[in-house]
Amino acid sequence: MQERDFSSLLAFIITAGLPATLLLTVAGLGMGFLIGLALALIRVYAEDEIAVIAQAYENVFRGIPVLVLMLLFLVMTGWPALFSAGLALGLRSGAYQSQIMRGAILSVNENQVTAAYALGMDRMQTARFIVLPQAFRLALPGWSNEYAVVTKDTAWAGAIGVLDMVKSVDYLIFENPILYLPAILAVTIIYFVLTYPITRYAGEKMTKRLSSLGLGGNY
Amino acid sequence: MSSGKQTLIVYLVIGLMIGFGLGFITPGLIPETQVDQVAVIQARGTLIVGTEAGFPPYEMYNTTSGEYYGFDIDIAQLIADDLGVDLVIEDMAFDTLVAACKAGTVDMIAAAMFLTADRAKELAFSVPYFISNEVMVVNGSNALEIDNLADLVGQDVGVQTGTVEHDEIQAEIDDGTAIILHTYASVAQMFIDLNSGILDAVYIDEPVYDVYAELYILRTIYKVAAPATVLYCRWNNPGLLTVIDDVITTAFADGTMTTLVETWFG
Amino acid sequence: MTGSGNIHGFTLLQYGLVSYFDELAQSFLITMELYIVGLVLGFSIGLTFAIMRQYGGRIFSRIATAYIEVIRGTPLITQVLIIYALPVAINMSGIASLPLDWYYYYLDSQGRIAITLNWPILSSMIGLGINSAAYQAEYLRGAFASITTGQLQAATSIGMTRWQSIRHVVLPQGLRRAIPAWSNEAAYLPKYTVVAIWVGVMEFLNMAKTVVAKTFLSVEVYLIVALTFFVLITLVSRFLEYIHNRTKIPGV
Amino acid sequence: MSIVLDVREVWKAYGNLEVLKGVTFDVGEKEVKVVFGPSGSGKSTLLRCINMLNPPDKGEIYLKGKSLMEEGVDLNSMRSRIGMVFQQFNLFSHLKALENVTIGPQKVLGMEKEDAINRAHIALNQVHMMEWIDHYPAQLSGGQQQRIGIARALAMDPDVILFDEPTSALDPELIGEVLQVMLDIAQAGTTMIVVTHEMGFARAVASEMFFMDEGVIVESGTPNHFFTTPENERVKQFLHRLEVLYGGQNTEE
Repeated sequence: MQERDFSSLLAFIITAGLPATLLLTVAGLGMGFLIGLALALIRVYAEDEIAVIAQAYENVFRGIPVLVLMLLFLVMTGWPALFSAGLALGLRSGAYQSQIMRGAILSVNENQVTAAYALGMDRMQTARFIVLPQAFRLALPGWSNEYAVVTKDTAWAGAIGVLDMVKSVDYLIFENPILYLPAILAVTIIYFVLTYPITRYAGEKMTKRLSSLGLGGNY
Repeated sequence: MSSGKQTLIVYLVIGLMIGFGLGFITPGLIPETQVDQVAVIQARGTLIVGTEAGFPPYEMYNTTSGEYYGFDIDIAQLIADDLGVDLVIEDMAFDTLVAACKAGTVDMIAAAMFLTADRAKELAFSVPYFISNEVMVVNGSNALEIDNLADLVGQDVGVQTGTVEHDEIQAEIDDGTAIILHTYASVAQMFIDLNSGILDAVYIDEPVYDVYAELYILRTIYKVAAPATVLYCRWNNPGLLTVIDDVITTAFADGTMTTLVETWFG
Repeated sequence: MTGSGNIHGFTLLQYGLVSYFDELAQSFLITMELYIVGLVLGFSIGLTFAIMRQYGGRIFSRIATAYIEVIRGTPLITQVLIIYALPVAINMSGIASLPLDWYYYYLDSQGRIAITLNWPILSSMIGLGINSAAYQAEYLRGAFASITTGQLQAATSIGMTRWQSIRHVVLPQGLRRAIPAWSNEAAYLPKYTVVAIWVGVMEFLNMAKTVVAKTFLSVEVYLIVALTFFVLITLVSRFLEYIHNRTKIPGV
Repeated sequence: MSIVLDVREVWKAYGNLEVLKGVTFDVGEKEVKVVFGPSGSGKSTLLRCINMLNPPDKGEIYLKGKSLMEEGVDLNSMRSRIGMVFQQFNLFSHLKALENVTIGPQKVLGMEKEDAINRAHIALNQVHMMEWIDHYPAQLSGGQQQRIGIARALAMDPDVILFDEPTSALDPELIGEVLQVMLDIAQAGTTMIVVTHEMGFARAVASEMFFMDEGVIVESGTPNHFFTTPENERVKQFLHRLEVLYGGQNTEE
């Protein structure tokens, strides 16, 4: 048994739990980006019949609790819990990022596309050089929000056995039950430190910068 | 959006749901072949063992060294040594262990898991390596006394999800006894809740109670012999099961098991 | 996938998942209870903070902003755990001894106790409520902000006090405008009720886990849970859309 | 003088609304054609039909003898030979001024980066915008943006440049700098079709003017013809209204 003070408690949560939290965030966001981008392009550019499939994907993954997804993948795939959790976060984030990207693509001004066509660009070139570069910038505030959502949702992974920050509290309280509340508070504070600066930066600075570029809000 | 398109979406969504469900179930339709799991494990160089590491003294996590330790861990280590591979512990919720072993996430379960007919239908089981009791635990100050589980009417009872204790209480409820069941993933949290008065009683393995009795002032009010504790692995790899059984039998024969029991339960 | 050579797809009938219908239905009621109370609580708190942030002046606006940012920046799970653990910590520290094993119940058709409220359920409801409140507050504030200052000036010009103009001019227009964004939050809140599993509440997913622990039909049961949530959320979403279309006012 | 652009009987309708009802004209090399007329007369639609942004319903359009309406024509490469300057500038907001000009030569014409930059520098010099090449569109005034828009068209070295009311979205004090640039490039021998109400500009450089109304060319002729002896009653009225709006300078001389 080991008695712990608050600083050693914090140190344990960070060393034992934070790596999985960060890893899942990166994996979920990265995978979600690829899926989201593909789905958004399908929804904007593909035929209606195919776009409907992308929409169905979004509806399904937005309508199921992320913990249920994690449990499903855990019992279906035979992968370690960390992979199952990452898969669930990634597939689900893809559904949300698709909406963010689609909104951004649709809010690129029609004039920009006209000008690109007038220069002689084809659809692919217009999408690649004009629409997507602007859409990525327009999507930044939405992404910063999604970053916070994914970061917070990694906490569900503790329930299927991933040693994240919430799960690390379980290990601590066996030896030090009195630290139950302080440990949860510490985890909460770490999450806040992870999410708030980025959403705030993106939410305010980025929106200002975008409008100084004549992107977003003006049209 | 036209109503035709809406209908299409609905069908697609349902199709997707069923589709990704069936996609994973279908492998079950293919006749299973025997797998030489021992060769797989030795080629991989690791024996992956599933457990729920909040269950002292069977399995615990050392928050200083970052290692898993405990009675079951030592036994798993014996098996890994016999196979000549490293031991890897996968810690997960107790109620997901059987599914995880069936799905192939882990090679073996060592989680103070009792032998039951339901589990034996799903997974192959080793020879018993330990026998313990199930106890109903209350706070030292609680005057509650019971003769059987039916006397728990109106009591808040905590169990770990998926344990035999959980089954027993649920069966008692199904029989019409008004027990208020709380299920926990974490035993540590369960004892905190017992201590703070959210729970009236906790139903758990006796060795675990012995550990927590050093932390809190507790009292047992009911005790019943538990089924044998066994290790589980998948049915289709007799080779691995033979190794597990051999290691346990040898450990009993050469006194290793006695030492281990004394170390962890003495 | 068992030794007896079951074909997995047929185990659903063989084990008789149907016999767990009662338990699952009862736990689904808890899920709905968590959802509805969480939503209503979230709306009341959210509306208060939205008004505070938009019209509360320097101090109240700061307080509201801090509340919204902190709640939105931290996971629902730890929020619920903190609320749950507060009286637990008080009891453990020995300062006081709060009674935490109270409960409300009714007897179901088999005469079994069906819990409707106890501390784990209540703390989950409060957690869901204060969490949802932060998101609802942002949607409501966005709607309030979109009401032109001209509307407020007009209200002031006919002699309304600040509170009167908020009550009679901003709220009626703002609430209506907030419906589409608010519906989104309202429709997806059921997903988050599974947080109650962390404090041992026998809600839908927890009961499903209990069924899995008995039958080991993990894939089938979790698929049913997934489908149930999906259908529930789709229905709520459709319902709110329908309400919105029925209550449209031209030009608002 | 060779014909650069030949427009034959072009018709265009949006739903039931007939916007162009058989428009025919041609543009020779180094010619400047000015199109004017009341709003809704189909001027902008005509330009968008010419570079096939909104393909005509029927009719023929030939660019240096090659039909744009034929099946299987590579529209993108044809469009790259027709420059376009927009009323709202339509600069790419995420690109700096220089990149706005180089992106066409680089991505559409497939030029090397250095070559594209060289070409862009020449075009930007022509519009007197070299000092501003590192600025984003949002950091530039409307007049400056439109000059970049002109440079973007010039850098493609097109056969003809279409101007769609290039000054009508500008504040009055910014119109002059854009018109000056347009005069310069017209005098340098650029083939242009200009939709505008700037009669001073038309009188200075137009080789021919068209008055459009209700989807047809009502009257055509030299600037001199329009400012001295317009025939059609509607033309007279329209020119009179412009005179009231912008002062008498249009009919001087």
